[in-house]
Amino acid sequence: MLRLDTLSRHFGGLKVLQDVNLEIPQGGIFGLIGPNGAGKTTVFNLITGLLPPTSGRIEFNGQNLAGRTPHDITRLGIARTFQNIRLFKDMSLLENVMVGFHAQLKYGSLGLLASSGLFRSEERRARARAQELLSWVKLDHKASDKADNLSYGEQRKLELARALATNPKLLLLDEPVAGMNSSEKVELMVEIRNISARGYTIFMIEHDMRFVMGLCQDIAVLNFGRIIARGTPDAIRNDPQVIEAYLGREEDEASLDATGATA
Amino acid sequence: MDWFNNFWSIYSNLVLSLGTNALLALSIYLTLACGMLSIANAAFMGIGAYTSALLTMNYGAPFPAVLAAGMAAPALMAFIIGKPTLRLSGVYLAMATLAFGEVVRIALLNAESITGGALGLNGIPQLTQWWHVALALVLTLALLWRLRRSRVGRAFESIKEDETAAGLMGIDVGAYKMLAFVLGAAIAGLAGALNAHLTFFIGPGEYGFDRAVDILTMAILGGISNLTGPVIGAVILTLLPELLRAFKDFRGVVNGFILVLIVLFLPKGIWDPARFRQWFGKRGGRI
Amino acid sequence: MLEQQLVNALSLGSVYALFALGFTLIFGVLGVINLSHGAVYMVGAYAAEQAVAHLALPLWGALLFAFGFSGFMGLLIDVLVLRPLRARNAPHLIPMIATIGVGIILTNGIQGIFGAENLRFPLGLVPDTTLSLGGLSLTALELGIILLSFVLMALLLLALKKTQLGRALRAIAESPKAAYLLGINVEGLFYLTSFVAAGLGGVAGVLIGLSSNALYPLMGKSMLEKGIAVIILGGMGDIRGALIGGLFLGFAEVLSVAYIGSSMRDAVAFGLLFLILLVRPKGLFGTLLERKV
Amino acid sequence: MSAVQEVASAAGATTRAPLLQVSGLKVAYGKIEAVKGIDLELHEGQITTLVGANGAGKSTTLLALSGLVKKAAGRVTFDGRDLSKMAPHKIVASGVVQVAEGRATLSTLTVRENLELGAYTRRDKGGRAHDLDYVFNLFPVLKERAGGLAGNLSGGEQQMLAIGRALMAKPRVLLLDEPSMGLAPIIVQDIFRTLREINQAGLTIFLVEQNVRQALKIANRAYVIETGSIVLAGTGRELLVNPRVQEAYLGS
Amino acid sequence: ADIKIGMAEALSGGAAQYGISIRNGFQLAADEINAAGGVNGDKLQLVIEDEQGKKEEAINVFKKLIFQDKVLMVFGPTLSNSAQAADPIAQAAKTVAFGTSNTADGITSIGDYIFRNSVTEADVLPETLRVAIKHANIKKVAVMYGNDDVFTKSGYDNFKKALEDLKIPVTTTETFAKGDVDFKAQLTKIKAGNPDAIVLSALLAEGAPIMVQARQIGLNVPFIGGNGMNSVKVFTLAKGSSDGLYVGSPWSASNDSAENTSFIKAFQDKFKAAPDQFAAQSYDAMHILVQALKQVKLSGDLAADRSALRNALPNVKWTGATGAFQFHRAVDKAGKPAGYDAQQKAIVSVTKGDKFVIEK
Ligand SMILES: Nc1ncnc2c1ncn2[C@@H]1O[C@H](COP(=O)(O)OP(=O)(O)OP(=O)(O)O)[C@@H](O)[C@H]1O
Ligand SMILES: Nc1ncnc2c1ncn2[C@@H]1O[C@H](COP(=O)(O)OP(=O)(O)OP(=O)(O)O)[C@@H](O)[C@H]1O
Ligand SMILES: [Mg+2]
Ligand SMILES: [Mg+2]
Repeated sequence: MLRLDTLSRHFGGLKVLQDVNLEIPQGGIFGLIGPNGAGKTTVFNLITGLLPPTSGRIEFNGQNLAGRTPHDITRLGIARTFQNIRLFKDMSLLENVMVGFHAQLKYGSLGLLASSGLFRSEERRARARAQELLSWVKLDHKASDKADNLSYGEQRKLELARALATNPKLLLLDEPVAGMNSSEKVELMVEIRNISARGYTIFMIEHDMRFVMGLCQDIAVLNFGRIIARGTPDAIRNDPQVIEAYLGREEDEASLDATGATA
Repeated sequence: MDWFNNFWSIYSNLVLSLGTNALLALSIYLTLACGMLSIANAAFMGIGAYTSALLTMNYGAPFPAVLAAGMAAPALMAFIIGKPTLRLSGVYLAMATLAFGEVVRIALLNAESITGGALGLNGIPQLTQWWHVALALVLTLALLWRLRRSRVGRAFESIKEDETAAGLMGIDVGAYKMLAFVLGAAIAGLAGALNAHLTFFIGPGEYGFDRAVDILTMAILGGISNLTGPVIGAVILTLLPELLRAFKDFRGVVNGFILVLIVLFLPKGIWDPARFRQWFGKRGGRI
Repeated sequence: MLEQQLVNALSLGSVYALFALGFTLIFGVLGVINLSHGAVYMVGAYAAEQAVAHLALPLWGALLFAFGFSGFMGLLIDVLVLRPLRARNAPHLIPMIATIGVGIILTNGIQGIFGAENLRFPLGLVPDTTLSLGGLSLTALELGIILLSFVLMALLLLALKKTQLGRALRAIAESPKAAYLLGINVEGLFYLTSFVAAGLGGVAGVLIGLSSNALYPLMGKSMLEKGIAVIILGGMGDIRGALIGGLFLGFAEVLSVAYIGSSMRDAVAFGLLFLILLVRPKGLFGTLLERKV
Repeated sequence: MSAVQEVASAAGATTRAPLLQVSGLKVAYGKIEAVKGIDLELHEGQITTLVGANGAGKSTTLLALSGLVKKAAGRVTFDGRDLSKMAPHKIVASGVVQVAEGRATLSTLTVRENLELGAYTRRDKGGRAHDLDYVFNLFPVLKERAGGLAGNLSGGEQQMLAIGRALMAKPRVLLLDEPSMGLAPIIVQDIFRTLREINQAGLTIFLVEQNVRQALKIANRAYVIETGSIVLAGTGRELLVNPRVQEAYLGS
Repeated sequence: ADIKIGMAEALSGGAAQYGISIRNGFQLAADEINAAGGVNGDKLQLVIEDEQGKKEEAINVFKKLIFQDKVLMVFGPTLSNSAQAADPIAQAAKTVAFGTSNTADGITSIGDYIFRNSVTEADVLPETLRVAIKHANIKKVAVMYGNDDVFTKSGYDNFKKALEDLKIPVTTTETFAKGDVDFKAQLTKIKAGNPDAIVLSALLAEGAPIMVQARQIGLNVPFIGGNGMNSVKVFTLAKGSSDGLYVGSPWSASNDSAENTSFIKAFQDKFKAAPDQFAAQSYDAMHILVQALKQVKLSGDLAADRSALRNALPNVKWTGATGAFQFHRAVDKAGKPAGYDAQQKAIVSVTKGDKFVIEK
């Protein structure tokens, strides 16, 4: 579905991504992990057109994404959430989600002046769908609150609902459970499984190993801008390179007189 | 009816200025609603005013056509400069549009053979009737009201809040910004055309920095969270100097004080529904 | 003639830079486009004129007096107008509108007290010597303005870059909340900035008033317009930008008078400004740091 | 473990007066009461943690301690002094320093400048240089990027910077709002280890965490907050095995 | 009964400097006339309104004065631009609008109720130039004017025409804008052209510094100024550099006619400041009005009184602070008779040692 082909991105002298090759098949949940600063978010920025790659190409369902604008790419069926939440803070939860329906409303920019029948029915439909999405993430009771007044974790859920509203085929999640506690994570895990079961392909970045390993069939590890491992959760968990660079050693855990909360 | 005739003969101009000023405030509201601090509206007003006045004076064109041209010319201009300009954000956009306004003003000053330079255009026929202004205002309000409640309005608002995120919602950010800019220019041009045919005279000095700031002040002071705000702001800013005539030499000082006090005590603008709800709804804990 | 025009440009550019320094400082730290800066500049000039007339102060005394008086005025504006708006979390254009109101009060107040007529500083407050060097002429005052704007810029720049206070100001500029958490006395530094910025405005008022010989209530108005252009051109809130922007505008104006025609002067200057913004959307020195996604 | 701590963890609370005490704290955002009259105690040299669901009011509590949101009611005393009405910068100067949620790093300043600003309230130059080395040792990546703009750091790097910067203030009490958020597991381990280290060196820590298991594990004392009220308190270990906590926060 | 006279001048804003001066002239004259018993036993009552130098305000104020205050006639507004906007209101209401400071072309072509006693530079400049040329031996000149202001721009238009008529070559024409403080660029360029004089259409705020800066760069040629420079304030503002400025105008501070001397003294006593041309013109305008009023039998029917006044005004002949005055008829765009302009003789004077010295 998505193919990154020898993708590189440099910032000045900083080589953030180097020759990344990655293929994500349709369906399922795919994970990308790696140390802080490895370049994971940058991968998402390249896919969604926010940054142009220094070299290499990105293909989505056979189409080259080079030179496309972010809104174009969204319309092709890619949606994302942000690591440092970017909601429309002064808008209500409902409006936030309704913005996501933008491209699906069938009345034109100026045509809306003329006909009111189509306008009304389309708006009504969008509103109902938005309510539904909010109830998926259990925020429907706050639908008319301002997004800014949500706590951190609630904001993450709203962002997820908003992304779903664009009707994506591929959903990119940048650390969806950061700032949630374990039981909330479990809840969201169920939710994401449901979403995936509805036919969305999911590609997520996450540092919470319990979450990633619990959800993803397939995980890639990025380190210093290069893919250093790829495989099933079990394979990744036991990859010495990944342990060295990312997971940390068991002894470290032991020295914390604990049994690894994150693993 | 007598008192009305009397009232009208004294205040007709003032009332009609309320209308044209409200149009101007709405024109900048449109760009502000999209997160753009564009203050080219004074210049667009000028382009509309000159275009229409010249058409009337030199070609005797029919008034509706004149008004249409007064909207089209600035809209076209906005379209041309919009592409490169709208990439700018915040105060930089403000400055670029201000610079554009200066260039327009100086062009009007220098194109003496057409515009009369600093002496302006005199003897413009007074064609604007009260119902022209009223109709223009009502139509503009209806248009903007409809836009607000639609996907276009939501697109504007989301762009204002976060352009990047808006783009990733499938919104063509550039196109919508352009739409707001061009539409704003057309409304400002309409106000200019109506005003030109009301006051017999137009000159380049009217469309400079002061006017740009005035327009912005009307919108912000009134409040830009909805359509009522700019209209109220325009009404207050236009009426205030008249109401304060009694203060004679200290009129300006009092006027300034009132401005500051309004801003201090109503920091979201005069028309702030959230505050109204707070006042009239149940009162919760203090902040 | 070219050499003389270059000297003229340097001098005019320094005038703009001098005005813009305080203006950009207050934007840089408080994030407010202070549209009363032109009025504060005017008030500084009037205050010094009165002080000179009544107390027979020498030039340096007049400058200090203007600095103190305008600074105090700026402090007052901050305490009475800007601080309450900060406390209420007013949206960012609101303080700007408030400063428009303050500007109206100040200009009309001064007109009410001193009338609308032109005033001037007494002859002899500055030595009216004209230095001439190989056919180039420059007055002592102009030289003073040039030197002062460079020195002030360097001092401010040094203070902001190298001192803990400067870092604190930059921290506030970016995020008052983070600054609070670092133990920075944010309100205190806001006051300090307002004081210094307005004080610099007052000093500019005196020096420019001395060189133009005409003080009147609206003298700050066109300077304010130029000032806005200068600080945006330089990059909002950037101290170097104020100088470079000022010089740029000075050179653009003088050279367009010299080679294109004075009636096109402002069109050329603003047209160039427009073009530069298209190429460098954050001004010449604006930090092009994009918000991370 | 220090002697003091042993006593503390054994008894759940010391007999000594708490270093920082919160009583009856209420905070409201407009009509919404986010914190509804809570009592907390932080004891010298201990790690105290506050856990709770999203939106429970944890961050609000911390902001109130630092004086960044207005308290509707309640008292905060620190080492005998009343912080309730103190200005935020005075609170920092008195030794209560916070690492805020969402990494309030100053992106237009360099990494080094950020760290130097951490020491803003301090006057001892030599100590500052020493602490800078200490922070660079703790987080070597910061040393590598010292001259670069903080805004260009990755999320995790910024979190390290935020903690490092707070340490530069030489705090007596460190308030941390979800320090492990968005960090790689290896770094999370590092951070928790670091927290224990600096705690063992005598620093009192108040930790707000979503990573409940880890937090309870290293905490001497813990509180659970739900919709603005404290519903449980006890030692870290007690809460770790509390069935209610296990069900609600540990997802087991 | 009192006779209500409306006065709409710019008392605040950018033109306040002139508006206030004008108001003072009116007040002085009205006070004198009232003290002397008024007009045919009726006192003059001034209704003073601030029009801020803005055209919309001028319209509002005119309407208020004419329809609400029901004044007999209106003086003002200050700026020509405002007059272009407001005078049609007066014309339509068949009420006299009498400008004392509107110099732009075409104002009196608005209609037959529009009067002014402000001399347009078209009338005085040829004389000024002639005298200056004779006295200072001028062969070629440079021109400098403010191009964004109606006063200075229309002054320039007249200078230009006069220079063409006199066949004086112009080395260069330079402009500046309101609020400029530094004119060295233009002056340097002018200096390079080596003119024998500089023709300057400026107001004092810019005109005075222009003179000072010209001297600073060693440009010591005479200046030939328009109305805007005709003020003793030039001796303060351009102190030390004010010599050699030729101005031509019906009014001169140094004109020692009895009328002018008593005007200057009375003004000085009342306002503690020296009058300028704006004050002299408004002072005279009030007297001109009174001459006409003396011929009118006020009936109490406002419309009739207004048109009676209109019919009486053109015949007034008066000698005041600005010398001998009479109206002459202006024509509108189509060439048909319209309002009335001033017809006066210019006095040309030159500054020397902080004084205007009359040259003839
Ligand atoms: N716009 C930019 N300019 C300069 N450097 C950048 C920019 N964006 C990212 N970087 C650098 O690229 C590297 C990778 O950043 P990225 O945000 O992709 O990391 P990440 O893998 O998402 O890390 P984390 O897990 O901490 O979020 C970092 O070192 C960062 O400093
Ligand atoms: N500025 C604000 N205005 C209005 N309500 C707010 C504001 N900030 C927070 N709230 C509300 O107050 C409550 C507590 O928020 P707080 O941020 O303290 O929660 P939290 O426990 O830190 O949650 P999280 O774990 O998600 O960060 C939430 O319901 C939130 O919606
Ligand atoms: Mg990331
Ligand atoms: Mg929180």
